[in-house]
Amino acid sequence: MSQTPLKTKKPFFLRFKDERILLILFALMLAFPFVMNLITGSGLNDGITKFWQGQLIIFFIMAVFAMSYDLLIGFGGILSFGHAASFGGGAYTFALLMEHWAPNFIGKYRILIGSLDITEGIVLLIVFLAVVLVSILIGLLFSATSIRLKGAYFAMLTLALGTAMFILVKATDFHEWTGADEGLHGVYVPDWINPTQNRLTIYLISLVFLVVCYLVMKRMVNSPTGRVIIANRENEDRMRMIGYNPVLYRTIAFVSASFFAGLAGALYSIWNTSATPTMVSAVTTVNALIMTILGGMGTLVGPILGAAIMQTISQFFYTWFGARWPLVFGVLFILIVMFLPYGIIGTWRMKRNDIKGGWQKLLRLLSKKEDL
Amino acid sequence: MKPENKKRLMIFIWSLVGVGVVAGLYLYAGKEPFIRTTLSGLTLGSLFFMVAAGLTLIFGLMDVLNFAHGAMFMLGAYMGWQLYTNPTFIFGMLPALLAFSTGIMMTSVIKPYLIRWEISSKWQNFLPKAAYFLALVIGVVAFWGFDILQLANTAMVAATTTTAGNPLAEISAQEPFVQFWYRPLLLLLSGLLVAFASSKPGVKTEFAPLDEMKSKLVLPIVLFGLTILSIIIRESAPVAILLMNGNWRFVISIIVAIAFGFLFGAIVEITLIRPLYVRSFFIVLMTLGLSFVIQELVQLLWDPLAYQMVRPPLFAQPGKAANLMEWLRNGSSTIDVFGVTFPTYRLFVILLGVVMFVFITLLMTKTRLGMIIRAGVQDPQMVEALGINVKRVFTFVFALGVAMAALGGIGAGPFLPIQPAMGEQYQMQGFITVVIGGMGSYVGAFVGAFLLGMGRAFGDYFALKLSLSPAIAEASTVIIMIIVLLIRPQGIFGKKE
Amino acid sequence: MTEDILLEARNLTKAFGGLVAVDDVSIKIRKKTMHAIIGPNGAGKTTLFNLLSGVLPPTKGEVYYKGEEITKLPPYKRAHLGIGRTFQITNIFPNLSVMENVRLAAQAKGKDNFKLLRRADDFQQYIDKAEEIIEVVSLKGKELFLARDLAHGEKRKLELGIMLACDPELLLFDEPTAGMSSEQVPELIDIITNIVHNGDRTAILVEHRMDMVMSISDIITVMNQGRILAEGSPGEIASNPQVQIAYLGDLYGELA
Amino acid sequence: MSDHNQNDDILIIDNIHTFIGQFHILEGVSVRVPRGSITVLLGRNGAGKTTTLKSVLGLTPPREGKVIFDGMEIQGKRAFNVANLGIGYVPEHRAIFRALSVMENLKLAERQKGDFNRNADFIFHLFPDLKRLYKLPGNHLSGGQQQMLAVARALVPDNKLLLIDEPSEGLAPILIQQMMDAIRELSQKTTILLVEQNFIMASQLAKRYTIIDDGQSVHDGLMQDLVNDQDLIHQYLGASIKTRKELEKNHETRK
Repeated sequence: MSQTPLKTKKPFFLRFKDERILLILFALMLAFPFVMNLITGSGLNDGITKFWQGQLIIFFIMAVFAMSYDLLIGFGGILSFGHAASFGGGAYTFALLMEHWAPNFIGKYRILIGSLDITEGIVLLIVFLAVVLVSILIGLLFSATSIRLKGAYFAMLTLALGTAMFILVKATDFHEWTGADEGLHGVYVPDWINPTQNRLTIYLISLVFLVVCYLVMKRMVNSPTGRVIIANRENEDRMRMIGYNPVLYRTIAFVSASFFAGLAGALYSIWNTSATPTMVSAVTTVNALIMTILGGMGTLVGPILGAAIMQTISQFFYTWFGARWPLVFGVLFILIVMFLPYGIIGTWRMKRNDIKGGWQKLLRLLSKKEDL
Repeated sequence: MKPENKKRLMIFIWSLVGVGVVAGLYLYAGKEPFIRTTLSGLTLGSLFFMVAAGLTLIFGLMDVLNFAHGAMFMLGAYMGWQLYTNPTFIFGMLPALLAFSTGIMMTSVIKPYLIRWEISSKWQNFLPKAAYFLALVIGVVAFWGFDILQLANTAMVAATTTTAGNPLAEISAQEPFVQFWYRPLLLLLSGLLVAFASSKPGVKTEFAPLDEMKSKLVLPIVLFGLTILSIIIRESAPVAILLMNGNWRFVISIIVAIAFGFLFGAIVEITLIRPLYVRSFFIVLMTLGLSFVIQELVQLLWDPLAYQMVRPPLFAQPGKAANLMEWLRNGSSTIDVFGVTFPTYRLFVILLGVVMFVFITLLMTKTRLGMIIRAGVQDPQMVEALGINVKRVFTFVFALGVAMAALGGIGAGPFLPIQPAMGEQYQMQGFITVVIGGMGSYVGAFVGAFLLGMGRAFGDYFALKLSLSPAIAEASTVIIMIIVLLIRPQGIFGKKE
Repeated sequence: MTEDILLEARNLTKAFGGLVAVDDVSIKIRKKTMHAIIGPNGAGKTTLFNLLSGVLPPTKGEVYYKGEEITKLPPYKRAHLGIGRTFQITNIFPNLSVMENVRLAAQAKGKDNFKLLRRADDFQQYIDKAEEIIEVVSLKGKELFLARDLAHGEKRKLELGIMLACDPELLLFDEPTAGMSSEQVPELIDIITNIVHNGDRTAILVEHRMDMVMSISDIITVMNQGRILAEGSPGEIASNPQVQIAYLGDLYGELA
Repeated sequence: MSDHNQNDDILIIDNIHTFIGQFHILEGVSVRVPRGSITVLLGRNGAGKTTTLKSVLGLTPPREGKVIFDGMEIQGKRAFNVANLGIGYVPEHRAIFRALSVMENLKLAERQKGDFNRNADFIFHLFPDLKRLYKLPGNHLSGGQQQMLAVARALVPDNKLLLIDEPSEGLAPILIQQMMDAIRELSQKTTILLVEQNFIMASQLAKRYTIIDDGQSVHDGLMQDLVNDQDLIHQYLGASIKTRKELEKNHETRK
């Protein structure tokens, strides 16, 4: 999966050509609630339309989380079992601030521009800044451990650090703050983005969030820095000899992955107005891992597809196989690991040249330019 | 000689620190709490070791992080518990399993003849695939209409309703022989087909000498005999076992758990792990998926409930024994250790861990197999070049590791709730143990396990005393790990790369 | 005279456990020379190389570059100073394209390594430089191949290209022709001499092909069992009986 | 190839091609090893000598070509099967098992119980040092002792053929002499295929040679012919190596 450098700079509009499928998908997703509304007749904010918006919101957010994990594992070549710490860290930062700080602040102060009350906006902004800060710190913490440790030891330490985070949020000592085992529920969220009252808003926000994150990550992967991170994955010793400091670039990979994961966590926290210990647990990391593997490591579209598959499977397998659906899913996962190790997108991309070649041959045959 | 001296100095300093910490704890906590906490630390350490031993062995030789180890620990507990409470399920499934293995074990017998078969490469490709497919179909047909869930239910019912009075109260009927007879036959056939496929008929580059046929026939014949036996005793054996003295029943449970773990490990290694050695990262993912599957399968068979296994009579009598002799005579549930009342079963768990350590040490240092394993850790290629089938050694080590996890499971059975997630926590602790001790070192795993057990126990003690949450105790193991890794990134007994 | 010296090692020693691979070696590399290090297998050439390029820390001794001590500098900082090296085992980025392999090296010394949100392809100067170098190492037309799909000889050329893109002043070649067939060697020799002489660069070369060493190097250092056995011009070395014996095997005593 | 009878060859390597990963390492190597003598593979670093030995053993199985040992095709078979046919292997860099004691290293090489006891006298006769070091762990041995152990390990079972890879590498002169004597004595008992860079050692030991260059066997014949063939030596074994006689002459004049 190499990034082939293109010498000629493409005109702006042509750049969208590569992304046309995604553009179409984006448009479809944008239109989805309205179309559903037309077809089913139920209101935008209730019934089946609302339900499916909810499903898609989870998908959008988890896709960003999975992509951020892929940034680490697929592009950076760093196997971390503690990525949920960033996701949960973002969620808890958001929930804690919104629960314990924001209502007080909003109760006491009003910030007006003219007659426009932007207090809630400012509060959200500050909270999100805090989320970003916390997730960057978590990324730094994890990358600091990678300086001394290698391979399986490093993977295990990330697992342990993740667990430490999990234990921390579960600790009863901070019950009044974090809600310990139950987590924080019914977190205060401004009305205009409240998922029960204004689902469409949060739907659109998550959709835009996904698209923006995808574009930014794609750009990052193709940026000078991103290229260095990828090369770092390939051959760290050689990078050192060329004149790059691998530790620095590993840190950048960690911090940026953590940054996106933290944002996704915070958004998830808005979506279900809660932050629970499960979001920090290893299960969440494993979910991201599974999504990435399913779709294909080292591609950004892969994790999105993986998230979509996971979301669909968890919806339909339940109705098909009952409560024991993960059994079927587990078998499926093992089969994919055994027979499609590069994931769906990865395998497809590897074969794509063959497919292309096949098509060209077919066309040649049809146009009778070649006698075969 | 300078590094030697430095090493000795370090060991001396660390022993001093260790003694200091122990003395400090003793003075701080007082005699009785200290002994009590130490004993629970030992119990935990023993459990951690039983999980970590297999993990470290597997990692050392094969570089495989087995994320399904906790699930295998749990399976061991379930199997032992099954046999102990109501073995109907185990004996009901046994003929099928044995018949299938008999078929597979015929591989080495038929292989020398099959590879000499003159067939075109097209058939060489096609025949194994067809055989595998046919084996699958026959396997499905063999189980068609076989109510496994009902069979599994028997133990569940027994666990929830039977009282000590009548162990046979819930023994339930199995499928009558007239309905059952053809199932083992079909499975034998299915196994034979797998053997046919895996011996690669007609492939000339395969190698199998024609001599030594006698020794190759032993295993299939024994297995076949066992199959017949298992069909005959299918209905009577559960009754016999349930009427047995509880202590002996427990011993048999342990043996069954070990045997099951070994067999299961071997099957997993051969079918799932072996094809992935070239892409080792995917083994981690595969074992993750496997742990998923195992847990769900167990929940399917025995519902997502927690069961309490009855303690064997040797540990069940209420009352406190003053010394070991009295305990063995009366079967008391608790015993007096330096003035502290301590459950006897926990003492047994500690003993189990130590016995296991002794066993591994003997295996590794005194036997040829141990030699092969130690050599294989360094250079499997060279071991192969000496004429040793390294693949088979890998299978054996994996199976042994899983068997040890299963032994840990059944050992923990009588004092932990038996539930699908029971392995998860121990797997995590097992990983930490292995990392602390140094991956691949069983001595490290032993030391690390007891260090962690102590850390955990004293963490609990301090959490209680200082009225902190139990989370502090949970975190203590992680903290110990971080400290150890900061000082020695390769673990206590690990070797620098 | 001292300005003439580009790299200097003083009393370098490296021990692995009990084995002393490099034993108290002092060597001076003069500017704009092709300095070859030869010696039988296990003489410590590659270890010396690793000490000079910073891959391994020495047990004892110092390394000076342009008069400044660099003994403790990590390899990536040495690379910034202008020390580049190739590896005995082909050591490239297998899953990246040829272009990307070279482009990354060209980018290393630039100031754009931390631009996260710009397209790498927008930095034309690195692409231009990479193309230029690809031409020099005669890999033109293979820019978009994945590095792992190249033939062995081409991989060695790519390896040279990567090093060259770092714009080094001192080049360390570790057996550049290892594993190449005889027909391919002359081309590679041309490339190497071209790189060194046209760019006014200095080079240290470890090589087994004596004919190649004799024809292209200015100074030859012979190592045996971790020590320097002899140093001098190709002519001197060729007529040095000690060297002959070292190369043929140390059975001197028996012959006498 | 007419100078000896084909049926006398214990090992015939016939045009093998071996890949390691993407690398095409051997591009047609053919070697004949006549029974009961020493054959040496010559060639410069990275020419494919070690890979040839590994391909015989099945550690890097060849993709094309045939390997015939004692009349049986063995290409594609697993290494342990090949070894059990009676091939001993002494790898380069003395790959002894450092975690095992000298005794364990030797015992591990047993193919049948009692192999070691049967051959112990001969082994300790060749390498008396090992008897003294019997209980020491492998990582406490010096380089030369490790090399002796590596050779000794191949002598534990009764092998029909020994593959020995660079026994003189990194050894002090006195040890090289000792190793040479040992190998010469060994050749009385079994056939040996040797890889050796030390030309003098090779020329004194071997009866036949095969030169491998760039993954191809380019030349073979009797050692005594090669010693007198300046051009060939020059072409394949690196530059201005002079023959032993000239060296001796040089030495005389310096005296």
